[in-house]
Amino acid sequence: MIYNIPYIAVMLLILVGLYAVIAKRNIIKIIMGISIIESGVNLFLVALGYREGGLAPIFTNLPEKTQIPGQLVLPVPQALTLTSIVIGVAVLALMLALAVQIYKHYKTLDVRSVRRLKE
Amino acid sequence: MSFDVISHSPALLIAIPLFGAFFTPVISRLHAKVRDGFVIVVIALTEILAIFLAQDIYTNGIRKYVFGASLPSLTRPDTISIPVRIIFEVDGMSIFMVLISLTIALVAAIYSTSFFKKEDGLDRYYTLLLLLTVGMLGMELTGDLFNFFVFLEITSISSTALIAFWIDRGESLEAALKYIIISSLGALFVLMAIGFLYGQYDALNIAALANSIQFTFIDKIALVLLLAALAMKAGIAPMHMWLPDAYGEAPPSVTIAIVAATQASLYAVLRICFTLYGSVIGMSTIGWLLIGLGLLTIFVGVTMALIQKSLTRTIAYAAVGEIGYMIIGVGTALAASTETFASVALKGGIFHIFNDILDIGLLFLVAGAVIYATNERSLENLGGLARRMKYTTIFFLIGLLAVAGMPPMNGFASKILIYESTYQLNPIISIIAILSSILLLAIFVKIFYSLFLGPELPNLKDVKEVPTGMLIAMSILAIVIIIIGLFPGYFIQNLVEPAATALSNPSNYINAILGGA
Amino acid sequence: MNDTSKIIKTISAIMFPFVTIYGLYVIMHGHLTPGGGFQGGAIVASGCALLVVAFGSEAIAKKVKESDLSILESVGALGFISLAFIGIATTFFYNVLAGRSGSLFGTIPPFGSNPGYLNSGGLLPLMNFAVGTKVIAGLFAIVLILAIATRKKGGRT
Amino acid sequence: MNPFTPITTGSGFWNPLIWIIAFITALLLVYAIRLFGNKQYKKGSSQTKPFLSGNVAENNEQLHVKGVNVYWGFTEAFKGYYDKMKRIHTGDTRDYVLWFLIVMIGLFFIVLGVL
Repeated sequence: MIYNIPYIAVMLLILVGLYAVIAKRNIIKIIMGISIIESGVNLFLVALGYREGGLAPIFTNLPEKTQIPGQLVLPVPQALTLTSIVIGVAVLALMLALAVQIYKHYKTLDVRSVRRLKE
Repeated sequence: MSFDVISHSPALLIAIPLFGAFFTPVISRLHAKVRDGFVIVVIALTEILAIFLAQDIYTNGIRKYVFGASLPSLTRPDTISIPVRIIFEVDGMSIFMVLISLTIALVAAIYSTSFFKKEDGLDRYYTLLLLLTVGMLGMELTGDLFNFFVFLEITSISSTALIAFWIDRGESLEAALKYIIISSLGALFVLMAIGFLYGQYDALNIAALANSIQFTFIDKIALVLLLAALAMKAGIAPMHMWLPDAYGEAPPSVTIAIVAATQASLYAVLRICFTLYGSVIGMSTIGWLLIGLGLLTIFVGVTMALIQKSLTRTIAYAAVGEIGYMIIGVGTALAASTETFASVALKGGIFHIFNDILDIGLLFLVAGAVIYATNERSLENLGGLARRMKYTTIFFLIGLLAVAGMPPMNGFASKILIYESTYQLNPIISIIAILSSILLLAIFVKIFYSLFLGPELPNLKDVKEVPTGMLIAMSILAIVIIIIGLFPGYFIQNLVEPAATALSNPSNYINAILGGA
Repeated sequence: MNDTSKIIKTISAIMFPFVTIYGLYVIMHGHLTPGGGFQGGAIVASGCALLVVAFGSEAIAKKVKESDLSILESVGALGFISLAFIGIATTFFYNVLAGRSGSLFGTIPPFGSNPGYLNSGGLLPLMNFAVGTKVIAGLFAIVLILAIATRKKGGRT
Repeated sequence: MNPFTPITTGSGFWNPLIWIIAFITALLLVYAIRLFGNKQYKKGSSQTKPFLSGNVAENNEQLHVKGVNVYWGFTEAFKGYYDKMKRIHTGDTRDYVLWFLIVMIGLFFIVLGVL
């Protein structure tokens, strides 16, 4: 049961993020919602690779007599997470830059007012 | 040491545009003309490489490429049971999409050289255009799910920046923000699905996953996440709303590249339905689901196109409708997997991917020419342009006939395959498709009338024909449209048939990776 | 306009070299310990962000041109792709340096727990340098542009 | 290989060449019929002036029907449908996300329930 707690946290993070994206009006808060969802997905990936009592898969200064790879956690999900974090930084910077520019043009960050394009 | 270009070409297809993308800011210090020529040369070189690779694949079968291995085809070193490293796997369907994307990217680059004159920041524009090309090609070439996610994000980031290129227009920024929010959300769900699949089968390779997929409860969840997110990226109703915004507000030279990126998402839907979940039995339900969504897409897209006031938004809604045709073609193939008309429907759907991007792309380029010449995109203020812009009018007429599926243009050739095969599955599908096509014709006749016919308007007295670069780009698409329209059988046999065969035989795709080194 | 206090300016100026060195350490040891080009680059760029906050974006923008940063970014990316191209005779991204004893970064470390051999990894440390260059330039440019864009008339940063 | 291969669809075929021949024949036929036309028709007389329900147009621009008004009758007839569609297309980013989630939940119900 205790090993399910990360997955419950993943679920909660994604729901909180979705709530922020759907219910909040401020563009910055919507962007924060996207970021929270991304953290949830990243946590999900890391939790997938965990193994009970596992060590970090780094050979430098690993304790002696470690069973390799039996005692190490899976490195692949961690690599995936790192890649996804890097992508997340790029997306976040882009979204914030757009928010700044939108504020210049619309004089507001309220998403209900940022809808010249409709129908 | 002999250097075999063909065996390295899957990697070079990515590497050359990527190198070009980052070399563009450096080379643009010389002169703007040098930079434009450099970008065109880079894309043309990649296209030539893709054509050679296509010939090789049609004769020798699937080509795979393992990054960083001691042999390009070494998918499973030693005795490891699952493939390691990032693997590119190119079959008939992938190379079909690659050829489409590169043709469109080439046209977009040629068009851009004369479309932009006054704007600054063009170095970054070309960098992003090349990056967008890399993203599309990567999505189509890769045989690895996580790698697919990375290229998906590259595509959406670069297309967002390109949509917001006219930064002094508030509408462009708004469209870009909407696009990045919805597409990054979709991409996160794709990543989650990849996590589900990885947790189950310890593999990220599409072939390895397809080989061991059991269709458990978790696999179904992953299927739903992947389908919903990628269908949204492909612009299927009712998740199409970002698409008219993005297509309508981006510079038209970018729009056609983004249409190609949308097609790449559609390719991913096909790859997931046919290859990844290809061995699962109950896919006919998914087929009916796709047919339903496709009909909704056609109907919503075409009816909404009728009431638009902006030229680019009208074409964008028509593009939404056109996506529906591919989806019903593919859905029919899934729903009637054993019938003889399933392969006809699949061929029609795949063929329509190519035809749609040519037709819609030509219309967007014409819209760009109108914007360039008049600085106006509202249908309210346009009229009588045929007196000033002869060639543009002719190109619009060709695009109009093609997109509405009028014989003898290419749109008809693929639509007749879709009509006749869906009619055998259920006549109602076919009837709705034909009626929507007629409505599409009505819409574009309206645009043609209000844009090009009628008396000369006082605010458009000093309009001139657009420069040669734009005319060349438009004429490339127009010529291809007419050639495909006149010789559809030739193109179906040589391009579409291998793609359809590759999709309907997932075991070939799996065996190429798993069947020995 | 800039109204941060003298304490903030002085402490930031003292901290900046340490942050930079730590970032470079993370880049350097990317093939041995957690971290690498992106993480180390992000640390260095956060040091640059510290300067932007302390001294104001105007003062920094006078010293560092955004176009220079984008050129540096391109150079980093080009370096990465060129390193990948080195192995094209075998495969793209093939690690030609690894396993050649005597060459740069050529040592093969023993399997299992070890104290960490810096002179190993083949092309990977070089790729980390390239990525680090790109990330430093890219993130610094992002911070600088956002700081300039959000600057109000009369206010700071 | 013969580039003039027709497409076969299982229940029919499509060959553009036949269509072009038929089209040219039809054009010739139309031209022939046109030759039987009324000889009294003259250009430049009031026969060729546009008819605007008896109103007199002051200048050429007023004759132009704007693109948005061309299908006025059609949109008026389907007013109920179009009002609904306009209400759905709000242009609000959050609604885009909501539609995405609705479709995803719908797919969950169908795929997990039926398959």
